[in-house]
Amino acid sequence: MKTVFQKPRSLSDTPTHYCPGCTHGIVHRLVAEAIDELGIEGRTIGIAPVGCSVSAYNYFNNDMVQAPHGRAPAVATGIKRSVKDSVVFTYQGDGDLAAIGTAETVHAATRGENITVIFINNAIYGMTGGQMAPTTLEGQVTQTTPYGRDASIAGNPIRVSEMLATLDGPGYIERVAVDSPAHVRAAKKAIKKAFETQIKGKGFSLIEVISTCPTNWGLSPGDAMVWLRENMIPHYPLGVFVDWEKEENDG
Amino acid sequence: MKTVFQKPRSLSDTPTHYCPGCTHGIVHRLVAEAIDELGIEGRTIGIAPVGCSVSAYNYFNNDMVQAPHGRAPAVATGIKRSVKDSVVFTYQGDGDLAAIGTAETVHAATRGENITVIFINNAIYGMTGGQMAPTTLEGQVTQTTPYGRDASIAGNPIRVSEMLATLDGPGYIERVAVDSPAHVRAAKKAIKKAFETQIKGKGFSLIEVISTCPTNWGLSPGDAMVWLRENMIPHYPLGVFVDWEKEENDG
Amino acid sequence: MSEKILMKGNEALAEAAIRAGCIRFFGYPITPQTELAAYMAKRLPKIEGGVYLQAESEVSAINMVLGSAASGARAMTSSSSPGISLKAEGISYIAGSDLPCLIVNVQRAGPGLGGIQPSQADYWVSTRGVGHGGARLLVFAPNSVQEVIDLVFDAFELAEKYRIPAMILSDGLLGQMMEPVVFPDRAPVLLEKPWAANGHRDKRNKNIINSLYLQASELEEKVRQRELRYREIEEKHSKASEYMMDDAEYAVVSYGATSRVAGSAIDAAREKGIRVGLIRPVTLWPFPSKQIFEKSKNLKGILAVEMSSGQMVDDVRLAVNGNCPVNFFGRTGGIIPTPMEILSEIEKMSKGDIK
Amino acid sequence: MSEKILMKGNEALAEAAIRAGCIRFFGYPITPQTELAAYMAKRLPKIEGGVYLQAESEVSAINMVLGSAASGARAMTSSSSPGISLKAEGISYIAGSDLPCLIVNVQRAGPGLGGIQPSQADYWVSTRGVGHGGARLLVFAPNSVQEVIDLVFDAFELAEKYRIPAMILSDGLLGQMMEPVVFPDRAPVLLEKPWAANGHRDKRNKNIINSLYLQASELEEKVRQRELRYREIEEKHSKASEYMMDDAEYAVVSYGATSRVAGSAIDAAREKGIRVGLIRPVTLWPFPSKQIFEKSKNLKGILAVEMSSGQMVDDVRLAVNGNCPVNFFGRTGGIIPTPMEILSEIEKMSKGDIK
Amino acid sequence: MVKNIIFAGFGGQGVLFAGKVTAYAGLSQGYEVSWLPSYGPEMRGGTANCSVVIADRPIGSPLVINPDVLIAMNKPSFEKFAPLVASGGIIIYDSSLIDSKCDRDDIEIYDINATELSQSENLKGLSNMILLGKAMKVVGILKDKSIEEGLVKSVPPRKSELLKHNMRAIELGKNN
Amino acid sequence: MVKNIIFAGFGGQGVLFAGKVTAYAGLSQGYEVSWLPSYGPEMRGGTANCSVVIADRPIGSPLVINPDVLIAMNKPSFEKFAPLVASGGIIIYDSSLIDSKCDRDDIEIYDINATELSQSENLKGLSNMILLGKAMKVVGILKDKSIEEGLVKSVPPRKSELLKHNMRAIELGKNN
Amino acid sequence: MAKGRVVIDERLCKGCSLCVINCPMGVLELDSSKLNEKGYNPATPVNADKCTGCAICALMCPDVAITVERGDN
Amino acid sequence: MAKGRVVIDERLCKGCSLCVINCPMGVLELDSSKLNEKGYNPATPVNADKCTGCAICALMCPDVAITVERGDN
Ligand SMILES: Cc1ncc(C[n+]2csc(CCOP(=O)(O)OP(=O)(O)O)c2C)c(N)n1
Ligand SMILES: Cc1ncc(C[n+]2csc(CCOP(=O)(O)OP(=O)(O)O)c2C)c(N)n1
Ligand code: SF4
Ligand code: SF4
Ligand code: SF4
Ligand code: SF4
Ligand code: SF4
Ligand code: SF4
Ligand SMILES: [Mg+2]
Ligand SMILES: [Mg+2]
Repeated sequence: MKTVFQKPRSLSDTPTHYCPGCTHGIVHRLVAEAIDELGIEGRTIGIAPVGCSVSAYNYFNNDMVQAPHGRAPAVATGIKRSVKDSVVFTYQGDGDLAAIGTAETVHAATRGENITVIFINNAIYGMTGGQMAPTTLEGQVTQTTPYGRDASIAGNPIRVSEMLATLDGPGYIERVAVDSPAHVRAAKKAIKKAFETQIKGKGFSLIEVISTCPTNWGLSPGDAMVWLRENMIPHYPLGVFVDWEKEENDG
Repeated sequence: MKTVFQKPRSLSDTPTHYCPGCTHGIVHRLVAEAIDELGIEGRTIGIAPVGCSVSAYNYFNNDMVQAPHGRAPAVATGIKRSVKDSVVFTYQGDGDLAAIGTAETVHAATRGENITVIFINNAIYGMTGGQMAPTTLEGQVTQTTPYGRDASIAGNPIRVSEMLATLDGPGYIERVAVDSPAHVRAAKKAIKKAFETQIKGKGFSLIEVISTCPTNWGLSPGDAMVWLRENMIPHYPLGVFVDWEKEENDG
Repeated sequence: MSEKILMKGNEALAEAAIRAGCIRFFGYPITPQTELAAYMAKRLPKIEGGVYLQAESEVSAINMVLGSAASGARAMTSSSSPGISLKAEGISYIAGSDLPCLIVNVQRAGPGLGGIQPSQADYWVSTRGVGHGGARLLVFAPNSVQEVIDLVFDAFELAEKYRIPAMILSDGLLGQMMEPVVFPDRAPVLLEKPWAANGHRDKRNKNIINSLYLQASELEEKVRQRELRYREIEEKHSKASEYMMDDAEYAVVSYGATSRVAGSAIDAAREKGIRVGLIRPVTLWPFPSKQIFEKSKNLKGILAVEMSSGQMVDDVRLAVNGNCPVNFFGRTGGIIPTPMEILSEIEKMSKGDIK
Repeated sequence: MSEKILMKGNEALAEAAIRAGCIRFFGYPITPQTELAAYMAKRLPKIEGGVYLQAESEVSAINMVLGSAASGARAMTSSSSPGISLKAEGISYIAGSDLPCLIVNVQRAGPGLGGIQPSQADYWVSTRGVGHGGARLLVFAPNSVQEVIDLVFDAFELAEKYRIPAMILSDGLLGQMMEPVVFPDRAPVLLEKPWAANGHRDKRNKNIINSLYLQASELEEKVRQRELRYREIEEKHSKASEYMMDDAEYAVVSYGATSRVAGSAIDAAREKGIRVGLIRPVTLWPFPSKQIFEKSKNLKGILAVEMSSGQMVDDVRLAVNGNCPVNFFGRTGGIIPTPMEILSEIEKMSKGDIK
Repeated sequence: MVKNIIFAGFGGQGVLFAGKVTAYAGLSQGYEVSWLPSYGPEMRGGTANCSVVIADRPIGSPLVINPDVLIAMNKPSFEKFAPLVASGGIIIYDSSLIDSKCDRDDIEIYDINATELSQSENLKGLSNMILLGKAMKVVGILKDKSIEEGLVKSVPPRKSELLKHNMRAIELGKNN
Repeated sequence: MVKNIIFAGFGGQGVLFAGKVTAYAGLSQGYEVSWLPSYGPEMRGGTANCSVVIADRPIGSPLVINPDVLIAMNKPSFEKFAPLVASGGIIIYDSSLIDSKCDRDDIEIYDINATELSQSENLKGLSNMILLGKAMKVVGILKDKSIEEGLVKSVPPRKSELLKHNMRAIELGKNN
Repeated sequence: MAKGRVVIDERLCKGCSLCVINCPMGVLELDSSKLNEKGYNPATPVNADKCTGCAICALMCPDVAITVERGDN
Repeated sequence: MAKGRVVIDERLCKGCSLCVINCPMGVLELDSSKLNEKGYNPATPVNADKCTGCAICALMCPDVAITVERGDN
């Protein structure tokens, strides 16, 4: 028998603190696999956000920096500009990236900052116990939209990938999901491509991963996957929004 | 003889502190004309930004609030939500709105906050003496891009109207210019329509006004108008990006 | 409601604010204040004119408060330490624009992301003016859930009377704990606000809310006027409670949650025959300096106890001005001192082991 | 370059930083510090590895500094009062992550938008830890363009030695004025930074830069370690200069730009036969408390002079601890005190008109 | 009288709720009470505990460090808190989940197979109430009526149909 | 010796530059010098001024409030600063633009039609240097050579062709 | 007689020339012989008789210095 | 003999069932008779012989609790 699946090398042995069935774990593994396959662990620096993945610095084997809430792209910029051959990624939730960190996200993108952003869109503030996120769907009940999100009061959910795709700086933007084996495989490919975009110096790359938060959605991990599929993907269609390769071929 | 043109009523008698030929003055007047024509001065509250128009509170006759740099949309939100029948507008420069205020702008827009934003895009930080703005063009020399803006270092200029048009909250977004009589007339119409959008409760409205900063561009007011036409409009095409009326008719 | 009910500090604060007439809340989630916002999110949509808005950030939230307050509304926000740092600029603007409002800081341990357990390490930023330019906040430090309620009313009323922002300086312990409370039959005092920017309605001259004064002399005059109000506030509104101070030779000075533990320590010390009492500042700014100064004349020593590396102790020393030795004991990182630890410090002090 | 050249304080600071080995600058424009950034924007693109980046905001700029410092680079940012408020959270994170860096505050008058004229009203936020959690910055207060240069070197070196952020507390006057300067032949001391997160290159274990410690006991231990370093810094690195203090009966305590004016006032007072001298804190944290305490034993009175409503005077009083009366004179709003005003206060003090 | 109590177990076992019922019961008997949860990132499977103080005078620290009464619902909690119980104190633990020993002889230790009981008695998820019942009997401060009142206050009105199951679980605890 | 000098006029008239030349001239004679501009939002048409101090001992305040020497290039500046000139001080003003009177008899007042001269002598924009020349003659501290050195230091190398025009303007001021 | 008439408030004028540049009839010039209080050469009608009262000058004036009258007589 | 083999690290398993749900062969179940240190019922192969070694379970496991082997023999 040959081992066909095991823990990637760049993932540490520390068990994660994530809730059972939380997809943060899946995405961590995908990032680690991409780092392994590209052989870049030694020059990779990751930025942990504030959010459930705040302790991501414990889970990756590359150097890690923990950023203030929403500021991961700015922290990443400081590192990337100071260590020229580094590979720098941020790992951020929807509150972190699309609420408090909106300016940092938009400007890292428009600068074409040569970093990779892994964006976990789970439509909720997981860590703080389930408040509305900028990506919370209309009607979705959260701790701070107890009667369901009413867009006329609480605003409309943001489609981050579409918004950033209007800018000139991004080299690669794709939205993926992790609700099924096929989607997880596609997510892996996208994440790897994002890192390659950076390594080739093609500018800002971002992978939006439609994810679950079983705990704060109040669903079992399995049901959360179904909810994701039926509710989130229709509002957040999967696909590639910017692709430097395609542009180079087309142009 | 009949007076066919005079100072609008909602503009105060205080002479402005703007430099000779600065288009801030033109846009102030257009806003005041719209307020006059709609008869809303008594219930209008304006928000002055930080930027050359910081003292706008001296120039309008309606109630005014001076906001911290970039936060005018948040201040406007606080007012609009507290005084239900008010008409609230912000008047912001490109640094204010599209750099430090990016998050406030994007989120007021996505919330569909029922306010009107007058956005003066002059491709520079006027007040602080001519530093790069988020809308500074590639190659443009400023105090902080002394060798011309190099997008690969200083980032690409942002097209704000296009970016915000991807969101669900805006009711009206148009980009206009004030370099010629025809454009000024169109700008006036757009500004009025933005206020009407608010009055009718159709959501967030924003008019991006392509403007000049003769002082920091180092050009005479007349030459600045030509530079605007030849350099800015090609990068920032004029037009309507969101129109609730059209959507209602189409839908 | 005169029946006692159990309520969390965070929730009681929210309910008290609503009863004090504050129905405009702008916030951003952060532990350990989340229950406060959640409570508001439930209650305010059901109240006519009620505004609950989750902003995109603390920076935005405080500026929404600025706008709401500028329009004459009673407005508030709540957060915890890192979030308060982000509000610093906005708070300085609110102070510089002479606007009243309420800011709640349910402190957690820092610096940086720190931890989420209780702390009192934001004393300096709260009392020395959070943000630039040296403006002041009224700072209230309740030590029980019941007192939270009472001080919320005071906070709004003094804030509006003097047109300055007020802060309730709570902490994770006080915010998370439940205690029995009774809501007082207290009708909020609402002043006219002829200065508010809410639309002149063609009935008055325009109002301007502003903190910019490019002429230094004008700005200095503004600052001077404000300082005069500060002096009046210091004169009239500092507050401290005392426990066992009548015959005390030693005093513990401690505020907020920590003062409760200190109270237990004092009971234990008294049992051992040590004549020690407690002075508990209820307002941190204005600090009850006079009261402490007067008491210090007859004391052999003071022990300041905080959940920090020593911040309020500065104000104690300033108040005491050399009258007697001032010692310090603190725990940090989210650790709540125990009565035994404090007792042991009191014993050391009474034995002269610490000066 | 040993010839004296005229340079603005802001530009001299920038040049000094570059010579001190800091070629990573992240900023956001604000008056009256703009020349500093403009200078960097001109020079850094011409230097190998040099990074000049105008961030989208002060919040972003300080976090870029955090990243750059985390990667082991010498990094800096500069701003003025409102911008510093916005950096508060980031600075607290930098302190909590034990990272060295340089933050320049070219103070202007506040609170709020305030004005753009010189001020010293950010003393509190600078010395009491800008931001939550009670962390400290090394705070240097030069009073001449030449001293700006010298202190920039010190700032970087001490910051890196103790892994804490440093601040140069300048003001509009010092930033905008030109004076003759000579750049010293001083090679920057560069320490190894084995803790830096710059990629482990398969040669060492991973490095983590972090300020989160969910276990209160762990966080307390972190805080305790940091406080030990603080004590060492207080012991070794406080600095004040004295002028005419040998036979002084009275002292003026004043720092930065204001201390120059105070110097003129002292000359004038000496001409009138008043035995007054100047103690000028060069480091504001650590504050030269011991030096002032010792001096105060033989003084009849102290006059603290600031461009604020009175902030440093707290530290003077804490240092003096009742040894002699401490008076205060300040101007605000951007107004620079005149020698005559200060002289008149000195005279009042020497006549006993103020205590 | 001051009783310092700690309820401890896995998140989701209802330790906070049991504490609240106890605090309300104390309140209805006219005592001073306080309730303080451990708090933090809400993640399933973590441990949770709460401090409850019942006293006849103002309560100092609401945080209990050395409990007079420990109600332990899982092994890690038992191991963490048993050594901290005040001399003369009491431990009540769920023997279905905890097999640890505690060889202190200065305290009283009671056990009850609460989880098993709850399953066999069709009271799933109410092992907390079973333990509470046992504890209240052993400690003997709170009256039956107070506990019932505490329950009424703690169960949201829309879930009042759960009251009787809770009461039954408490009874069960008292009698086992 | 301490000389407190104010140069004042409209923005764009070169008052800051004139001050810088003066400061450098002082420096080249070995004096302590300082130069401080009024600053603010850079807008054309505002007034601008700068303080220059030249002294043989360390300079206290670089901000001049009561100048020993005032060089006034427009009417608002003249009106603002003339009353502040120290007793025994000197005013030099541009009589092409300023018609105000100042009836103080404790100071010396000189005028020169600098703007007219600059236009007639084909030295447009150099009325500042003409006034400076006049002032230096009247005040008599700085040597010709120092002023020239001051100019060399103040004019950026890429504009060095302007040096001779500046020198001519200064000469003109000295001789009128 | 001209169809239109422009009145320029010299106090407000900053001499920016935008009216001059945009007037289709060449009515306006800056008056280099005058300097207003702020130090600017104000605009002034030099070909007043050609004025059509189209108000384009006023439309482009950033300082609301121009009032325009039109004769329907 | 089964083509594949899964090894589940019970220490890491959080009993989320994602592997159970996604295994195309119905190989896995949670073991309700066991409680690991963290209080979860760990997953365990109940139809080990059906395992194809497709690694889908591991792909979906958020906790990297599963190692998969495949026999090419
Ligand atoms: C300045 C600041 N504001 C707020 C918080 C509190 N906080 C921690 S995590 C978080 C949101 C996390 O949500 P998200 O980014 O979506 O990540 P998730 O937990 O869902 O993965 C918030 C608001 C904080 N730590 N700092
Ligand atoms: C927090 C803060 N940061 C920076 C500044 C300094 N500042 C004043 S105006 C301005 C930019 C103005 O540019 P823009 O918004 O484009 O307006 P304009 O002057 O061009 O009309 C800046 C950075 C400030 N006052 N406050
Ligand atoms: S709270 Fe939600 S996002 Fe956070 S670890 Fe749990 S399931 Fe995942
Ligand atoms: S600096 Fe530019 S934007 Fe500001 S007033 Fe002058 S011309 Fe207008
Ligand atoms: S109204 Fe028309 S024609 Fe008359 S001056 Fe103005 S622009 Fe010229
Ligand atoms: S456009 Fe207005 S300000 Fe400009 S020159 Fe004409 S009248 Fe004067
Ligand atoms: S490897 Fe495939 S068949 Fe085997 S247990 Fe996993 S998912 Fe099922
Ligand atoms: S997916 Fe992983 S954690 Fe979940 S039950 Fe299966 S083995 Fe356990
Ligand atoms: Mg999330
Ligand atoms: Mg601009």
